[in-house]
Amino acid sequence: MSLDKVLKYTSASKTNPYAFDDDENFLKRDVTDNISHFDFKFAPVLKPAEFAKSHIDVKSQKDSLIKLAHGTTTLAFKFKNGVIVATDSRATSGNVIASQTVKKVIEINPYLLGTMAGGAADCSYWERELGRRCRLHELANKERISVAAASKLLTNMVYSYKGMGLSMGTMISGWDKKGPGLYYVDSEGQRIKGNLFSVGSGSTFAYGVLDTSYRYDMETDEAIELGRRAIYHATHRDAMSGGYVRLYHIKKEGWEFIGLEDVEDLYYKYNNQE
Amino acid sequence: MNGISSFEHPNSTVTADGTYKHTTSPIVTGTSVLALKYKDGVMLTADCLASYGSLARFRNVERLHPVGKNTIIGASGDMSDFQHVQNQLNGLMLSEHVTDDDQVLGTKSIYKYLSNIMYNRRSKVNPLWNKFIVAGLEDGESFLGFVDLYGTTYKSPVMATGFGAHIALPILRKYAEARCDTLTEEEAIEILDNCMRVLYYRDARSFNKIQRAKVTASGIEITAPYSLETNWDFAESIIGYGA
Amino acid sequence: MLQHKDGSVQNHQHGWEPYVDNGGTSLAIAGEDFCVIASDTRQSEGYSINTRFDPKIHKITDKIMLATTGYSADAKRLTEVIKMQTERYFYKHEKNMESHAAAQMLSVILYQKRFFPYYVFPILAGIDNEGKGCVYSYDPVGNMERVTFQVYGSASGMIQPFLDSQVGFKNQQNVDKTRLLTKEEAISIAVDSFTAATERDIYTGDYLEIYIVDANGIHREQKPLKFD
Amino acid sequence: MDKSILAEIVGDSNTGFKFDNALRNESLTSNGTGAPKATKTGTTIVGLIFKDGVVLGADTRATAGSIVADKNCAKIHYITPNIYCCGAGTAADTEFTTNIISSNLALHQMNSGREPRVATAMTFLKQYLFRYQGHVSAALVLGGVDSTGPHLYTVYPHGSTDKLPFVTMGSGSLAAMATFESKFKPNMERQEAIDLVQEAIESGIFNDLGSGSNVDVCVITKGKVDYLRNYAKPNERISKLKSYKFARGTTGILKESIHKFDIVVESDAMDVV
Amino acid sequence: MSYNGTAIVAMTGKNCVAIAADKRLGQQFLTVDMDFQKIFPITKKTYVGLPGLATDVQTLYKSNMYRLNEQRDIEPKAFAHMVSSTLYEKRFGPYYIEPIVAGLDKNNNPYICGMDLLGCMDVAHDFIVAGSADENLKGMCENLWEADLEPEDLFETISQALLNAVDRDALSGWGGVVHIITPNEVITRHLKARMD
Amino acid sequence: MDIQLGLAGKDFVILLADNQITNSILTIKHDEDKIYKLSEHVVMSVSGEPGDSSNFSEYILGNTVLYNIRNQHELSVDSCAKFTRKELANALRSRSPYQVNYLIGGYNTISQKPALYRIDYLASIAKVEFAAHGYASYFCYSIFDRMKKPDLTQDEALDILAACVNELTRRLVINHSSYTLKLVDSNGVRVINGEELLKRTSAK
Repeated sequence: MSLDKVLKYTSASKTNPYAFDDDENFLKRDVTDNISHFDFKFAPVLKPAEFAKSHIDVKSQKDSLIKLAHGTTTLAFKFKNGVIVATDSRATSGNVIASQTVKKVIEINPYLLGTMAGGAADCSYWERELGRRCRLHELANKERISVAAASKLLTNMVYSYKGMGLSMGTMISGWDKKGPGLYYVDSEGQRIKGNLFSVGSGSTFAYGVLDTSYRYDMETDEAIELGRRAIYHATHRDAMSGGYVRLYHIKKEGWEFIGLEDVEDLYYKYNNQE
Repeated sequence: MNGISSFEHPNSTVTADGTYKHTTSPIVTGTSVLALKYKDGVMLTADCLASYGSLARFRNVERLHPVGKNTIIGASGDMSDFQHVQNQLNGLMLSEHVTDDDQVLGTKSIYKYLSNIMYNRRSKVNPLWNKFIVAGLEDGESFLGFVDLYGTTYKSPVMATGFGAHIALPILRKYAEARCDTLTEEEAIEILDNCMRVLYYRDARSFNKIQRAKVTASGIEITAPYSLETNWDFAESIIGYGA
Repeated sequence: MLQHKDGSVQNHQHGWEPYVDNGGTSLAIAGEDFCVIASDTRQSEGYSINTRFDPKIHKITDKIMLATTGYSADAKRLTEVIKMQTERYFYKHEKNMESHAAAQMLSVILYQKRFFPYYVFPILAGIDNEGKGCVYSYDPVGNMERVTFQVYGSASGMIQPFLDSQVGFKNQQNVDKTRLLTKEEAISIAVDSFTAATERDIYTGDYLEIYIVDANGIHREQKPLKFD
Repeated sequence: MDKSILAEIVGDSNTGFKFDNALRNESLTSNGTGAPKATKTGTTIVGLIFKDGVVLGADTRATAGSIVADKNCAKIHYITPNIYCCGAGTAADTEFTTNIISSNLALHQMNSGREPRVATAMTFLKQYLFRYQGHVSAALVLGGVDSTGPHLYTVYPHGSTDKLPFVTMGSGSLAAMATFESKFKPNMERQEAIDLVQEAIESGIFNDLGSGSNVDVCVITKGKVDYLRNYAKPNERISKLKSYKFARGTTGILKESIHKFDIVVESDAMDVV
Repeated sequence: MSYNGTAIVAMTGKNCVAIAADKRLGQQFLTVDMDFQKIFPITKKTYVGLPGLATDVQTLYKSNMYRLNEQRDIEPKAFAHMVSSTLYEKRFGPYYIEPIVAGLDKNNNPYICGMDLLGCMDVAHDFIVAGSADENLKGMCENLWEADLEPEDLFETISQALLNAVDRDALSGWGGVVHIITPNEVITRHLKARMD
Repeated sequence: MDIQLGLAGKDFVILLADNQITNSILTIKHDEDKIYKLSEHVVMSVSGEPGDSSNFSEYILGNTVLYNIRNQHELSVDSCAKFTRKELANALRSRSPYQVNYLIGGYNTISQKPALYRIDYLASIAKVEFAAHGYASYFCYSIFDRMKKPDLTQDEALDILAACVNELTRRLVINHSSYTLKLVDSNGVRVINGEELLKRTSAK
């Protein structure tokens, strides 16, 4: 064995016991220190996107090894007194109800809300990151970020991962200088401004109820009841939605949490009324 | 996104879903390695064959490899990958020697090192196609650890790789696992020889030229290759397939 | 197979799968001021038992345990990463990481491997900074939720509805649904969950490890399950 | 082989398998609706020849995927009074295949007036299985004692057979074979043979996840069969720590109807075997 | 199993048996009907539950029933064997059904029997489960079931097993129905359940 | 993208179907009637594979009419539905299964009750209060659930259908310009002008 070989081995193994490790940086890095440092591990293959997509199922569509929690009905609409945001609380993985108590509204700051549809981890991770950036914006500019800018930040973040299999359909809503704001943002990189959106597997059912009764000049009580009804009817027909209806009302003073209601109770309440 | 291009590898072919075809099947392979703990330490055994498909290609291969003063690695699976690992380990031990700081790498450290090599290679989707048993004695305590091409690890008083995991392990579990503290060397040898005999009867890739190794307080001892007595008398009473 | 080196035979269409499932089941139940974490110790691959004793619950700090299931090598690496980070935190701040911080960190660690995930279903459990029992459950890429009970692994489908019934008091009239279990109840339910799951799930068995985390520290018990 | 005997084995064309759902199921599968999993035996089954006859053994676990479908099923099937057969593979196939062959042998016995030979049963089985080219997934250990002495065969799903002094089959066959290869010897005593079979089955039960629960043993000697169901129970369940009985009224009821019977004493209810 | 979604369970008690099912008819994740019959009476004291593909539920139920022209009640055991043979006949083009037979025989002894889709019978002394929620049901029953439950206790046990099992399965639920068969009467109860 | 809706009210049943026949990106016809009248009190709407739907429907139609002629007696809606299911189930097991979805509605003159059956291409049948097939079901079931009530009147039923059509126009990718509606009650089958329904939607 030649000397340079010996030396080579020495340098490789002495400094680091994880000598063949692409993970080594990951181990060295202090994640508590540096959350903003995006350094995602890709599968070390030629087409990491294909690898990720073939191994990970986010929509109960394929028999992949790794099934992520997903499935949802979420909605948000503007009306004369602000924005109503409502979600269900079920997470499904495959046919299994993984959780009945998911909080699908992310409180980005007191004036901004994000909703979760699609891959739960994708939404919560990126919206948490959005919260951090919104805070930074506030510190840098001495004023709150607008809904438009916040939603644009999120779009830009996820758009850079387009094609990698992220799954996110979210509504960023809030109140800024211009009044109530509502944007739909998804993992394809779309960002749409609008008055009324519903996202998720149960969204068509929610749309059915919403479109039938929605008026911009509703009273607050009416609007809240409409949001509640729309989610409730979606949970009733869509197997991937269920659990609790979670309701928020966004006003000039910021968002207000209206409540959490079990759809089982709602079913028996509504059906006994008739 | 820069992750995509940085992993290109000159000799690889790529499959439909984007995974590389590195060693997607082993070429020259060794079959079972068996190991158990006994009263005085640990004992391993393996045969001396490296097969090339169904061809008994190399019949004088040593698959029990000493590392340092009180550790032995037994390897099954792809032999070239094993030789690569041997090389790595030799390098590691050499660097330890060169450092000359009176520290000696013990069995557990070597096991951890090997486990990390295996897991990290699987994480590159370019596995070393082996199953290893790391055996040794450290601070008077005997040690047996397993690691495979997935980086899966476990410790157990008895273990076996390859075909032995199906045929020898039941015997080891029944006759050695519960009483490895009291097992004498003679008993240990008898159990392992019996297992190797059964494997020779039933594993088509096995060979009746085996080695046995032990690690005790007095160090490593690896026997010269030897053969077991076998009995094929019953074959004479069999006529046809019963048809 | 032999002709593989010159590339002429294509018998491995899908390449090599870098994942295996090593089976087993883990659960955690949070109580008022304690947490019960239990797991079987079988490690298997296919129809073979690798070993009857490979613990899946790991101590992270004096108050937090990590229970895992799925791919054992990933689980062990994940545990190492978390331990390393919590220790680093300890030396930096001269105090142990609190459970909610560790929980959020675990979520981030998992998500950093979003495109090449750890095939692990982790449960982080212990006592929070107020001394209350806490359980955090995750999917493999870091979706996190704080719950009062969770089970993951090969027998999760069997045990989860049982916990819903006995810990969550679901679908029962005339009971106090907010009642929290006593320590003894929680332990019996955990044990019964596993003896029942062992009957029906082939990947769960051998030994049951139970950890009880409370103000007095971490207490461990071990019971035999069935070996078949 | 004589045509009429073949017909006797597999029945005439009106009574065989029906394939009319096959096309539909194929299209369902392509739509993503897979079939439910059939119960498999997983299984360790063994047999050996001893001084006076044959001992057969089996575990009692049936699985559907990774779930135990039946904890105490019987895998040693009756063929004729002097022949029994252990089955591994798809549970329904082992059950019905042995049943059909048992019936055919009964007919054969009536036709020929002689006690069926084990070789005849083996031939019936292999010809039946060969016809279905392995699609009837039954792997069998056939043992019995006839006028020519004890015989032991294995029959593979494709219809090939083997005749040996000791055999094992199923997912636990290697574990069981390890026991046989290290401890079998010719002309064992009865108890010795039973003990060895028990050890082989337990080897499968404890080392192969497809096998489990209890040990069934069947000892066939000249003119006598001892079917020792649950000969050993090495896996008794630990008793529950708590009772999970619910108080009455726990479950919410929306509506109830009660259908009361006029109590009639049935005199000629069907007798079923 | 998973196309339409279903959960059926049968349990034995002291001189009684119970059989329970959910009420959903779905098209994968869309719920189409919440009053779909999955349990059918065969005789006074024998019921059959047909979990599986809805079209096969309806086809199989009919094709079996037409054969019962014997002018007397069939015993549950004989009936189970008949169903089993019917299924095995279609070994190579099976019905996607895993039937459960539950009943009291002529001596009022409980009899329950499950089958796989090929007709392999599983006669149990405790409980039988099938459907898209079968794993959940197995776990529930394995813990909840105990020997010699009185009809009213059996009702609570089987109902709780069913309700909690379907609450973890996206594809079954939307109500439940329980039949408790005793020597003198059959009690049928529709359960209050989650409707999401 | 076929649309098929059905509603059973207090003493009547209404079926609604679109009028469009398409081939790839092309619309071949705008005014096709997809609701067959099986007898004086039974109607059946169909969607599915183009050739299959007309062939199999005509087979059903022919047989029910033949029954009516032979027996001088109408086949009831319940019998029609079960007959259709059986034929579809049998066809499913043949070499050429039909890919068709049905709604069969009618008024049973003996029991004096309306009935609505939903049969899908796998031949699963369910007797329901309201039904939809295809993509429309994802939008309309919640509207049915929301607006249904016991003893629905004809006017209320038309309001519900108007809401459904409104929603489909707003949200479904394909826009249908016209619809066929057929109402069955004790007086027999009556065609409701589709324009009338569209007027209701615009009035809202």
